[in-house]
Amino acid sequence: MPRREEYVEISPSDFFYRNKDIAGFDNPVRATYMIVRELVENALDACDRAGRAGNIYVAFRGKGSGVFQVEVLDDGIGVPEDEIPKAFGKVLYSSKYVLRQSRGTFGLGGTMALLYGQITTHEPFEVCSSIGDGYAARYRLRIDIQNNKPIVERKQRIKVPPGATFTLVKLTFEGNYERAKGKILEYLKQTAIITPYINIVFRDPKGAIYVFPRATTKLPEEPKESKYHPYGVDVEVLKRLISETKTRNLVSFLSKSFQSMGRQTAIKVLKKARLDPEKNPRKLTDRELVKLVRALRSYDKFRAPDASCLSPVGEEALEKGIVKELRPEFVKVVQRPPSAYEGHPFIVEVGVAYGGGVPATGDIVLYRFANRIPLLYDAASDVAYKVIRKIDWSTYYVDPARTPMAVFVHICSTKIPFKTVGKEFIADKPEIAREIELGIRECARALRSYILKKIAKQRIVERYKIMRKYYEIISESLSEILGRRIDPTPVLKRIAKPAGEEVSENGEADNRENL
Amino acid sequence: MPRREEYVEISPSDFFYRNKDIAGFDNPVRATYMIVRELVENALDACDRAGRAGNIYVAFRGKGSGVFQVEVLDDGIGVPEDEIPKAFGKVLYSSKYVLRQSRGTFGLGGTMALLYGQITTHEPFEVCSSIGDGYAARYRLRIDIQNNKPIVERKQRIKVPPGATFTLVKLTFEGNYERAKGKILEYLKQTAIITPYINIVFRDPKGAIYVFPRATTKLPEEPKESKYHPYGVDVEVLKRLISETKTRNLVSFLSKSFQSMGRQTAIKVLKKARLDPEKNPRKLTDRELVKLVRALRSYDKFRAPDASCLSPVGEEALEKGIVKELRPEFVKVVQRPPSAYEGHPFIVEVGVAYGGGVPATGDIVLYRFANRIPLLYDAASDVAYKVIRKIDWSTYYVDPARTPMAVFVHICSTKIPFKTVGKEFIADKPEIAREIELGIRECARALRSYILKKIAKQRIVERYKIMRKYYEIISESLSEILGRRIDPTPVLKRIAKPAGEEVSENGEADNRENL
Amino acid sequence: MEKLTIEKIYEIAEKIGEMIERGEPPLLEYPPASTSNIEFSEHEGYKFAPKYWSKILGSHIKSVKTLAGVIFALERCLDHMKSGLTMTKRDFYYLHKVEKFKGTLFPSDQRETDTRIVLLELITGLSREMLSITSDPRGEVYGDITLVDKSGNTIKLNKVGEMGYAVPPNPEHIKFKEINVKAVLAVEKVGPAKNMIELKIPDEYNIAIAMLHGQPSRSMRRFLRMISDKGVPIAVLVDLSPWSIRIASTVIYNSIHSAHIPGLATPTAKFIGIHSSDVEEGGFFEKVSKVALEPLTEEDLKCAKDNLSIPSLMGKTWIRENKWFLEKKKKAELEIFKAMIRKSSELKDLYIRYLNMKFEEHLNLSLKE
Amino acid sequence: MEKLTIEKIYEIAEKIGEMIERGEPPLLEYPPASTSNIEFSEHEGYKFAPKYWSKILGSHIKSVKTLAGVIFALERCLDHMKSGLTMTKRDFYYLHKVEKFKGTLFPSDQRETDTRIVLLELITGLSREMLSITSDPRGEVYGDITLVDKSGNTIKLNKVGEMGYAVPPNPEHIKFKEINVKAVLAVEKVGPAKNMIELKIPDEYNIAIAMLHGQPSRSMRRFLRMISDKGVPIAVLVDLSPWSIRIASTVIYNSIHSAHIPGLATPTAKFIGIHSSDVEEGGFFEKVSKVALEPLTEEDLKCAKDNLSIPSLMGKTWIRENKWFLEKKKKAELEIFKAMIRKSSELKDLYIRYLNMKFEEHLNLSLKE
Repeated sequence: MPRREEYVEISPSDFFYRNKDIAGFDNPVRATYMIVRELVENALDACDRAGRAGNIYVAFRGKGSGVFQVEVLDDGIGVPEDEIPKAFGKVLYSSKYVLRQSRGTFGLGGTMALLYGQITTHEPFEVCSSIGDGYAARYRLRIDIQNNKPIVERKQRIKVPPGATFTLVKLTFEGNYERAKGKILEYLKQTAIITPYINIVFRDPKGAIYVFPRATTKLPEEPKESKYHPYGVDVEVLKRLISETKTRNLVSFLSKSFQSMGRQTAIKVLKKARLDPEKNPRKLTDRELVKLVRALRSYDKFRAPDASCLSPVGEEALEKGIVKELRPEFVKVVQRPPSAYEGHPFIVEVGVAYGGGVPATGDIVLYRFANRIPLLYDAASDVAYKVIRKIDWSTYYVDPARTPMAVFVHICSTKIPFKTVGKEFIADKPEIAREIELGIRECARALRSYILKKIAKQRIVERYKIMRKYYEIISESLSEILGRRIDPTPVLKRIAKPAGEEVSENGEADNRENL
Repeated sequence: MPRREEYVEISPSDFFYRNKDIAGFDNPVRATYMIVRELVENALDACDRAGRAGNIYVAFRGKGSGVFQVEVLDDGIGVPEDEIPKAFGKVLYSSKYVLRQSRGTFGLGGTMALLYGQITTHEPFEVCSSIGDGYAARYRLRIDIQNNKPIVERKQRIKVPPGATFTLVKLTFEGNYERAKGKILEYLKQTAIITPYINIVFRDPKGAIYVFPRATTKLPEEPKESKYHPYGVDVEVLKRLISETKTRNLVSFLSKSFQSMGRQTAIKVLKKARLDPEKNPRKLTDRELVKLVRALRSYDKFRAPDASCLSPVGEEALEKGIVKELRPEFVKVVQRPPSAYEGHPFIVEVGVAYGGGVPATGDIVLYRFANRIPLLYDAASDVAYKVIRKIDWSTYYVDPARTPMAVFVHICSTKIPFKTVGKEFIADKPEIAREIELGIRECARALRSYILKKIAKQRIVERYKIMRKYYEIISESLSEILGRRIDPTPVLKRIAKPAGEEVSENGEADNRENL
Repeated sequence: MEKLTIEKIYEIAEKIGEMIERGEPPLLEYPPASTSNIEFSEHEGYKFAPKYWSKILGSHIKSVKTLAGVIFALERCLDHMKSGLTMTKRDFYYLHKVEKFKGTLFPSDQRETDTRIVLLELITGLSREMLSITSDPRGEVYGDITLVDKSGNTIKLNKVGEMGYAVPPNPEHIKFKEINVKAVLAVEKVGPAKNMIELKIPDEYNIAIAMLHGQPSRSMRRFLRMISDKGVPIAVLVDLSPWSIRIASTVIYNSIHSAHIPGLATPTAKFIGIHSSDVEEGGFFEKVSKVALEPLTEEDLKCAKDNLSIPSLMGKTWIRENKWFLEKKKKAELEIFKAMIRKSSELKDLYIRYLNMKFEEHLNLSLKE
Repeated sequence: MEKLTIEKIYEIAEKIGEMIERGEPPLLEYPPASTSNIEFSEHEGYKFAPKYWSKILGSHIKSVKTLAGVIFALERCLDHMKSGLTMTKRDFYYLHKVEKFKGTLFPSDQRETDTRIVLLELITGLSREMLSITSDPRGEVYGDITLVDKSGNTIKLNKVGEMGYAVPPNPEHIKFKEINVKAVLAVEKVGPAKNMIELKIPDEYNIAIAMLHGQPSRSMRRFLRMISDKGVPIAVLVDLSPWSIRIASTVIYNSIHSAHIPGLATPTAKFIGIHSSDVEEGGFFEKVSKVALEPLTEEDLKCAKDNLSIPSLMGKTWIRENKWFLEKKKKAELEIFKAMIRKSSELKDLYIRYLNMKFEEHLNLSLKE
């Protein structure tokens, strides 16, 4: 008698609901921090997309017995009225599923925050947003978890000044602010470093206000949507591109659909794949698709992936961010040229700050950022940590155990190789490790010459003083032995200024550099 | 002029396709291992569900340039003909989304393996299965990733002997067997330890055959589907239970829907929540739902969760598994009583093996299992590793640096607290850590008394020989000093057999115990 | 002396031999060198006053090895004494490194036989030197003292070279013939002691100088006690450091470690310097003490802390000195005299002034008379 | 001797003084104690044969401290010599620990001034003892030798007590009056040496015994050389170990470390034992060597490996001995004589047999005559 198992389908929101721990919502403390982070990141993305130096306001209100209401307001691009329910109330629905750098790679963090609020308090959440057409749409929403669908409880329109764009999200959840507080403030501080053009105001449940003012109004260039690089392609991607193309033959298809692919290159690739350049891409057999993918991947003369879809912070802006939050004695920021791993373009920005207000912890303080998001957990598993440990810092005349020192590593990419859905640390890809190392070493070299100059200038001044002291001893002892006075003046005059060394008149060296 | 973002929905298979690395499919070596593991785990589950000591056959065939065909055949319960396409070709569709211990908690590993094969080779995969009704259904399938739907390319029925049940999965993928080989064999060896009632045969691409024969035909008890424990409930779960119940009032609802909840208890809980016991559960307001959840969670007199839904291996079987694969000098296995963390029941089984064929690595070899799956990666992050490190082994007369020793930790639970989707290590839950420690300490105590007995028996035999030697020296020296012979015989006779100690006739101690 | 030792050995051998012949498991009792068996008084220093006794029982597997070791050792000691020979601890160790002791008394290392030597002392109540086991001697004495030692020669300790008389490992045999010094100055370090001899201070001021070379050897301590027993005052001059107050107190009171050996303490000896008051304001070394003091090292500091629990350092003076180390975290060395002078011709006067001051204060004796 | 030293100091001071007065950065050249400046021959041992010279340049900020340190030290040495005083290395260190040297010559620790002492030796070509800087002396000599030392007394080395004459830090002042021994036996360890004296071997067989106490002090090495210069054969008896062949070779050839000091080697001295052949089959200690040998420790083995690159151990005998250590990984100690006997009355005969055999073989001299 055959037995039969029962088979069930579950919705994506149900899946993530059942496995909320893997997205970082595994306990009340962590969830409190994650909610702030996910909503602030969406707000930052909205500001970036609006193309202006935006403002973000985050406010907590305690409702008793561990329940909090959190409100996040930004003056970013806004969400269209008709997209609001799905954008916030449906998992795997987002504006982020394009080949362009954005903060939430998985596109589900914001909805997870709302879902967490709902399952802990059963309260609906509110979204109010305007895209600048003179009114704002205000929704009260819930998520139908089993069906991954938003439920609109109430909706209204509010008049706002034309051109005003904003988004306000308000949700209630059960959490633990007291124990999450440290991480939240550290997150906001580091966010202020990496997005120095955004003004952030934070109000905690006790009414204390923390302001992270902007240090510049200049925005980084907005990332562009980009075509695929041939190395990043598999059969599935190729099929999707073919289904979307309007071209009629393989040469045009390849040169239109891919980066760094002229007609000449396309012909070479097709020759490699033994495919007719005139063939209609839609007519490729399964076997031919595979051959084409292999040819695209093994052709070794493509330029590196186009990085115009990436949006690094920029050396000047990052330096401003660091100076404003840490006030170091010395700082150097380097932006590495674009590179790629596994077909994904990336840019590494590295900074080194030294002395002054850098926190003295007895070790290098590592600030990690990915697509302008600070990474706060699991630093020791991160590729940047491993790179720093590898470097012999004594080469650069610094002793991290004694001198306060901070290293900043920002990676931007269309695809950050996170190791977990929690997005906390970056995998050890050799290409990325290499760029981080080169960047750090360039900063460290600048730091070394700063330190060496500082030391050299101090030295010349000291030299004469020391010489004089020793010749006094020599003179005294010689006089004692020989029984007549030996005057050291003649020799002192001679050796006070050796060739190639100069003493400045007042003997003061100028230690301020790079600031 | 308002700007408008473009919003897109993606399917669950598309989501996991884009983020395949988080499920462990991040490079060809790891993917090769993961494919074997996911398919073997599905096969093991199928055998368990069939309730017999099953057989699993895994075969690799090299197809050139890194392409492999892998076939996994089991004589388990089989998949019903009509469920085959979705069960294998649709993400988030599975027979595992119930409250019962099973190997693939996320229910998506098998489909991920097939998806990986498809995107690397664009080949369809084959499934052939029978549930014992005299014929097998044979499918050739692909996955429509964008829509998360199976595409049936071919289907046929084949006659098979009635009662014969089996599943055969055959897929083609691009991978790296050579470098994955070590992990795969280790995985199969450990699987043979934890499922000693299954016969596993593995054929590698070069035709070499590895056999892991069964050591017992006795199966562990099959896990049962269980009701929710009140501690494991949130608003979402409560709503689902209410929508499914046939009861008409809260008392009946609670006592029928939850474990360890009699009418008396239900009334107490409702009193705590200030709810009318006679109220129809479907009529609860949102606010009342929240109150009920809080009451359920804060009531502190429930019994621990019911563990009948769990299926530990059993002390005898696990011992057989260990003995057959390692041949140690001593082994002790302990099954801890059921316990629970955060409302999820779990059982810990612990084994300690000593000497004999245990690999000598200079440190304790830790074998970790979760729901009868071996865990091979990231041992150092696992809770069991931390427990072992905490223990002062010298208390138990063992020095892990000198004596080959292995520790086995098996956790079964309806919800294993993995830290990553890769399912490689278990989070540091205090309840679990405690059970592991108690288990290990019980085994270690048994090991200690084994070692002590062994030592004691050897000692008695040696004693007399030693005494005699020393009295010869004493006699000789005394004779020298006193100038007359002092004969030691009288005293030797007296002290040869002290009270309470006995010498066995042949002087041999029996060192074999527990084996 | 020797006769007593030989009798003791016979007595033990007889007792054990008889028990064995009676078929009775032999038993040796001895007072262990535990703190409860040691008394301390300012007047006598450390003294062994057994209250508790341990047993070596021939029926216990662990004790029988000890018993055999003790009996064997007694036999060898007796043999050496009869030949007029000494042995070192290493020699004693080698006596056990013979073929027939494989698996029994063959020692794993010298610590094993060294421990046995202490046990022999406890069982017999005699020092190991009396049992003919000596260690490397250390220390010389210079001054107008005449004695006869084991060599049989009559020796004048200011006529045996610029280093003076090397004290032998076992001074028990020494007989004093003539003592023409008014005091013995025991100096921790050779450098300053040598300088005093070079400056003819012992000759001109009629004192003897003993060079301790750091922590004094048992033979030097015994020698000082023997000369003190002749009525000669003893003065102890050491560094100002946590280790050096231990050195001074060992000369005066003996040590816990060898508390069970009689005759090693010289309770009438006086600790004359360097005291903390010498380097403090108004002290003898005041003018250089700001720079010439050395900071205490980690080990020095640990030593000072450990000193707090040493019975012989519970007296007022010792506590005051030790407290100073813990507070100031500084030390001074005898070389500080060199930091006081610009010309070496000033050194003699400096020593004389210091010693005279200290002798008057502590020995009630004028150096210059 | 002293006159030469004083002249050397004046010469250096004059030269530096003149350069300073001329306004010329002063310059001191000296041969560094690098291996290229050291020669080795079996006939003379280590010899300082400068080929390369280093400079201390008064115009370099790093050199000027060294220059000042050297000139100051020369002045202090001169002063001590004039007062007939010696100083220890620690004294020398303390001379720098004065207020006015803060920030200049004030030493961070004694290593700094110790290094300066070696530099002084290299610059002046004299030993530090000649410059009045001595270290703790170590070693005694017993036997029928009569000498006068710095104390001015006439001393007979077998009439100064059972330990013999303590060799002073600077034996330069010693004058030999009468030497009535046919050889000097230098023994590494005190234990066996003391036993030989106790057994009256030096008295009855007319030899002197020098106790080295391990690696011999410079003063002992100088003393042995001085007595060798009087025509007395020297025999060296040490453990059979990687360290002990270093001890023997240091007596005979001096060491690289003090190669720049003349008069420390005694190339006519003979290494008479213990040799590996003594413990091998047919050797003197054959019957006990299976059990009485000790295994080499890690450090011993490292020492044997390091011996391979020591120039003075390149001779046939040394290579043979060292190879034995590396192959057998064993050592034997002088205490092995004790493992050879059952009764201590056998010891004297054993020593005599061994020494006679060795003296005949290596010194061409019969002990018994």
